Amino acid sequence: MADLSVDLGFCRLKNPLIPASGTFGYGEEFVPFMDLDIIGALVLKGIYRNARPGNPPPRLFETPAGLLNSIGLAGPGADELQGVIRRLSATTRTPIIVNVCGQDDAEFAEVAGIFAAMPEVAMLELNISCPNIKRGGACPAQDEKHTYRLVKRVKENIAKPLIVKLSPNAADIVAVARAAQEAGADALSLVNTFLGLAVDLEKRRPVFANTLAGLSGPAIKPLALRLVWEVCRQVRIPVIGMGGITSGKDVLEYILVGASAVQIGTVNFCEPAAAVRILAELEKEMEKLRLNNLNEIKGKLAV
Amino acid sequence: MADLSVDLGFCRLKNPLIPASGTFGYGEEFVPFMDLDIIGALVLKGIYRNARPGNPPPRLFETPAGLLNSIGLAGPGADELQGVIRRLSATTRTPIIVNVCGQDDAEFAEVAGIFAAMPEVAMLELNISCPNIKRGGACPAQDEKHTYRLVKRVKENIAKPLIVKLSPNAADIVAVARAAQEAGADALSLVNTFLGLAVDLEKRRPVFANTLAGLSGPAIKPLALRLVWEVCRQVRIPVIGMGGITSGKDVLEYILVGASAVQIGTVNFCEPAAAVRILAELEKEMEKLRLNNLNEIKGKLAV
Amino acid sequence: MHDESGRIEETRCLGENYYLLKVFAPQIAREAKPGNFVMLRVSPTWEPLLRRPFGILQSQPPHIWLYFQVKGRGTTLLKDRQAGDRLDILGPLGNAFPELPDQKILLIAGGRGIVPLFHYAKNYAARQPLLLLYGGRGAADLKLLAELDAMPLLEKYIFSEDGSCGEKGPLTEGLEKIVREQRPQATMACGPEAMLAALAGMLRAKKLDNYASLEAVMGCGFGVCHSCAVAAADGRYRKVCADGPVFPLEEIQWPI
Amino acid sequence: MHDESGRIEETRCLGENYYLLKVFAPQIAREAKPGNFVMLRVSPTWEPLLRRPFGILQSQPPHIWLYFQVKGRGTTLLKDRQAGDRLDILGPLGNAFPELPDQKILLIAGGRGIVPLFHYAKNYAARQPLLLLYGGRGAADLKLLAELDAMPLLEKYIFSEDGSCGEKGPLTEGLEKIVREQRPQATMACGPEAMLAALAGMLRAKKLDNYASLEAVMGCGFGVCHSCAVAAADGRYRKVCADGPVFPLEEIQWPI
Ligand SMILES: Cc1cc2nc3c(=O)[nH]c(=O)nc-3n(C[C@H](O)[C@H](O)[C@H](O)COP(=O)(O)OP(=O)(O)OC[C@H]3O[C@@H](n4cnc5c(N)ncnc54)[C@H](O)[C@@H]3O)c2cc1C
Ligand SMILES: Cc1cc2nc3c(=O)[nH]c(=O)nc-3n(C[C@H](O)[C@H](O)[C@H](O)COP(=O)(O)OP(=O)(O)OC[C@H]3O[C@@H](n4cnc5c(N)ncnc54)[C@H](O)[C@@H]3O)c2cc1C
Ligand SMILES: Cc1cc2nc3c(=O)[nH]c(=O)nc-3n(C[C@H](O)[C@H](O)[C@H](O)COP(=O)(O)O)c2cc1C
Ligand SMILES: Cc1cc2nc3c(=O)[nH]c(=O)nc-3n(C[C@H](O)[C@H](O)[C@H](O)COP(=O)(O)O)c2cc1C
Ligand code: FES
Ligand code: FES
Repeated sequence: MADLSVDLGFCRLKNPLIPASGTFGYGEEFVPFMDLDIIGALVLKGIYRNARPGNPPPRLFETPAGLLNSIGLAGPGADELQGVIRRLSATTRTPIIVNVCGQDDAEFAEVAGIFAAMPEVAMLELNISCPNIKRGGACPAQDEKHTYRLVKRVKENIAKPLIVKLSPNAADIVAVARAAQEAGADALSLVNTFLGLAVDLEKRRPVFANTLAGLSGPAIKPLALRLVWEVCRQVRIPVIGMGGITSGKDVLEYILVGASAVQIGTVNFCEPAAAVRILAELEKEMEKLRLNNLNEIKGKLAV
Repeated sequence: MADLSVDLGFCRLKNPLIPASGTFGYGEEFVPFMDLDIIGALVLKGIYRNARPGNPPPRLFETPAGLLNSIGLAGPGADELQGVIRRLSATTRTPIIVNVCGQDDAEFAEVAGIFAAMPEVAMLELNISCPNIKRGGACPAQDEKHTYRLVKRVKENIAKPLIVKLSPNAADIVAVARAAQEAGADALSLVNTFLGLAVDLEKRRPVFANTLAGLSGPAIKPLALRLVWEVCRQVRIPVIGMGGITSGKDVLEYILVGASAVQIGTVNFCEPAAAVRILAELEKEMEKLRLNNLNEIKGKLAV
Repeated sequence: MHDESGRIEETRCLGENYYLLKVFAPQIAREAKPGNFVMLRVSPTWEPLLRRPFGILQSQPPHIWLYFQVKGRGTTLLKDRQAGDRLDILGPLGNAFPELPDQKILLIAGGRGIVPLFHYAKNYAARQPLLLLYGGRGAADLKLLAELDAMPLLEKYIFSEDGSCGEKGPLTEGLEKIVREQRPQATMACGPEAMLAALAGMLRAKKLDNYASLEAVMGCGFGVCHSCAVAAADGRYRKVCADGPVFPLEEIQWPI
Repeated sequence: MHDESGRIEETRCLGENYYLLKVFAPQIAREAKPGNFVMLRVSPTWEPLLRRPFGILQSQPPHIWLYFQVKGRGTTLLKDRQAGDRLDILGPLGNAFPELPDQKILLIAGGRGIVPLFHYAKNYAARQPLLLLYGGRGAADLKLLAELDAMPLLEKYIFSEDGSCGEKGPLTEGLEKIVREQRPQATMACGPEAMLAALAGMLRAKKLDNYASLEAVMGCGFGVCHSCAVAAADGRYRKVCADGPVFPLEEIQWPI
């Protein structure tokens, strides 16, 4: 059997498959469908300092092979999440990644500090790329200067490995990636959702109160794969690729363009045991391609 | 029956439905499937001064609800196309739009001049947004200064109405739209295809010789609709919207966000009589919404 | 909760836009309770992407029955599927209507809202007094009457807005009188939002236990996507899929 | 050329990955010629987006028969469709193998490449001398032998790479001898690229009329998308869908 483990530099994962933030709840919801120990790591739903109600419904809109969401990071606050994490870490040895959010730089730093201090948390993912908070979809990851400043501030405050999650809606995602790297990010993850619009013909209004929403799912895969490839070529730190992954082949494609690991998002809604199927497919596909380990293909795209 | 006609300022079309460049051949191919007189106008496949072989195959790759293409504008040169246009204009009264291409500004201007001189041609569409010519997908529409210079030069040379076709791959599409408007464009059309990547796991190479390719089809609709909305809010000239349209409802959505007319692309491959079905759906949908004409809804999105 | 690979055994059109589906799904059938729902993958392709939620009309292991109205893309694809087709089906999901074995209960169903109440009646009509108030726009919305006739319901009150079946008018017109004359101890309702909101208003003053099964846009059906939020009377959101779909009528902020 | 709303009348698995489909499509059936193909919409959804090209195995108006091998996503969906399902089908498309009524012709089929040649044999075997050279990896690739036995073919030569059926080896091993002994005036071939390229090499020196039916990635099937380009010997591209799929063997730049 092939060796599925991957190296993120600061830690090794038993395999590259990581359920993405906001699509895997707090892990516990998936216990009826899988053994949480089988996945490489898992990212919890994004967390702010305080509980948030989220955006008014509707919050989801289906598009062809895609999904627009404007959840607005509904959920409990950091205090409550700590309890959830302790419970979760008692049920699985899979590394837990906390997706850190903030309405301003200070909140990002504070929330990061809280979870960096928890021994149950393996690493943090800094969500500077959520399009559903500010009107017009603005987020720190659209601006390389803001990204640099924010990542530096957060990083100075913590000892835990920090993944910085990038937005596909930046004018120049490579510049933002470099800024995060220079500021001390240990790894990058991309992409968050693409800004899209859905309208209601009868009401003559946007479907979402926030007007724009974030597109995810199979529809975005060719776009996300391109962005991951471009970033991988330009940075030295590990990259976690995502966007529309639904199969073992998709996982290998992201690794071929240079990703060290991947996240799976929307597919978890369609198929709660998606991770189990995708892992099995990944093994079969590696066998077909006669790969003994993922390093043999990582970043080997010949252009 | 509702009035489907639309006003582009410089001319009126009997309805807003226009098959998009590169997806409708030279019109004649669709005669077995429909009466060409029913559509509002039609755009011919992009044309250079001289015949081009196009990119080496494969040239198409299917993605979830989308299509990556790297055709590379295969086709005859401007001389041969003139004959085709004369034949076509003898068989239909539908306005003919020529999609003008060029490898440099001079070629754009020369080709525009040739077709502006033809009485059979109603207007020109300046294709400054094809991602399949230069490596990396670069095109004039990624840069507002280049767009301004090029549009001005072309426009100075011709008397025909000029539509400028924009790229979704620009860092700031609104800035490019404004540049085209300032340079004298009579209308804008958007979007051309989104840059995407497909890879071949066995060969460990990109699927396409040109590495990147252009994504079109239903998958891109929410992204394209957003860009059309943003541009419509910031320009005074008419906008022709496109990207993933497959239904009469889709047409109305583009008009609701501000488009004066629309183009349908990829759907013509899947369903050669798509235009007939979409027009029928458009009428039915207008009836359902009690619209007497399209002006009643054009640009009426309340945000 | 199972993600079961079921099989369509029978699909029957009950006139106009209503369809009945008999599905082989032994694990789900065994556990399904009245009020639970399932999420179906209407097509084996990635478009449409999301599963669609449907109530369970009845369950006789190894089968469950679904009853649905064609609304849009997903239900159109579903109606065209044939006996023998595989059907991915996730369930049973959500909570159930409470079992109140000793009480006299009024079931209130608007149109396809009959689904979970049919299930309730099927399971409990033999053991306790159940009344049914069932309304729709016309006879086409009230297709399950024959099957309901076969159940030992204490009483049935039928309303249709066009008068084509039962009394003419919205079912809310019958409510006051039924409650006054029959003195049920609880009501259980499912139907359009407007109907539920009206019920909430009318039942507020009465001393009854009232429950309603809600609908919402659902991305996952098992509590992770936060798309099915409904505003509760306490000003906070509930998840229809995980906290519901059945709620005490008073818990919800009406009109939603 | 019609975009016909056809109907699947029968679907039959011929072992392993091969399927036979009988489709009601009267307009296309009436016009179909050996060599023509159709483009099928394998699912009523937008994913998969593109139609898939398939040859026509035989045509008996109002029906056509298709014969396909499961390769990927589209053919997997197609094999699961059932009798009674609607099937959008565009055709007949492309050119046909030439009719050469007075000639002795050698048909050369590799695996599923049998499809257009089966059609040719079915239509013309009764009126002129036809030879068939048919090869595959094993018996599983040569499923139509029984049906071919029923045709008045002058001679059949069967090869399989694993020796499970007919002679062991690639069909190209039989070519020299057949041509020498039978002296056909023309050959018509369909099969994998490598096989066609090998044939082109072997037949170059012989004074025969050689034709081959090609495959290519097809976006539209009727000449508008330019995706099906194949390099010709003159250094220019041809469209397989509109200029072909049948080409004089010498017109193509081998190996493609
Ligand atoms: C818990 C629950 C149980 C349900 N049980 C049944 C049932 O037993 N029988 C039945 O016929 N229907 C039931 N529904 C409604 C059913 O899920 C929707 O009609 C169906 O999802 C529509 O899918 P579509 O693709 O055909 O429509 P779409 O094309 O997605 O939409 C068509 C229209 O329906 C609306 N719509 C879409 N999804 C929903 C939804 N989840 N709730 C309300 N409106 C929606 C859309 O806004 C749109 O106006 C239930 C819904 C929920 C949440
Ligand atoms: C004119 C023509 C006639 C054909 N006739 C038949 C026939 O009668 N019976 C039959 O079984 N097949 C036939 N084919 C091939 C058939 O179209 C493909 O096998 C089918 O489209 C694969 O679809 P898929 O979605 O299952 O595979 P995909 O998932 O799309 O791809 C699976 C694999 O098949 C390859 N592939 C995809 N499309 C083609 C293609 N058009 N040509 C060659 N390889 C392809 C892909 O590169 C990939 O490796 C014909 C092809 C053409 C062009
Ligand atoms: C409903 C929903 C909620 C999400 N919430 C978060 C979040 O809290 N934090 C975050 O960083 N990303 C969030 N995302 C983005 C995903 O983690 C992921 O980046 C994106 O969906 C692309 O991957 P996919 O195409 O596999 O879904 C969310 C996505 C969806 C669909
Ligand atoms: C195969 C193909 C060829 C195209 N060729 C051209 C072209 O020659 N000129 C051009 O301006 N746009 C070209 N386009 C872009 C389309 O005109 C259109 O902008 C794009 O496909 C988005 O619309 P759609 O999603 O409806 O397809 C082409 C698109 C495709 C798929
Ligand atoms: S439907 Fe996903 S949380 Fe309720
Ligand atoms: S398949 Fe489109 S041109 Fe041949």
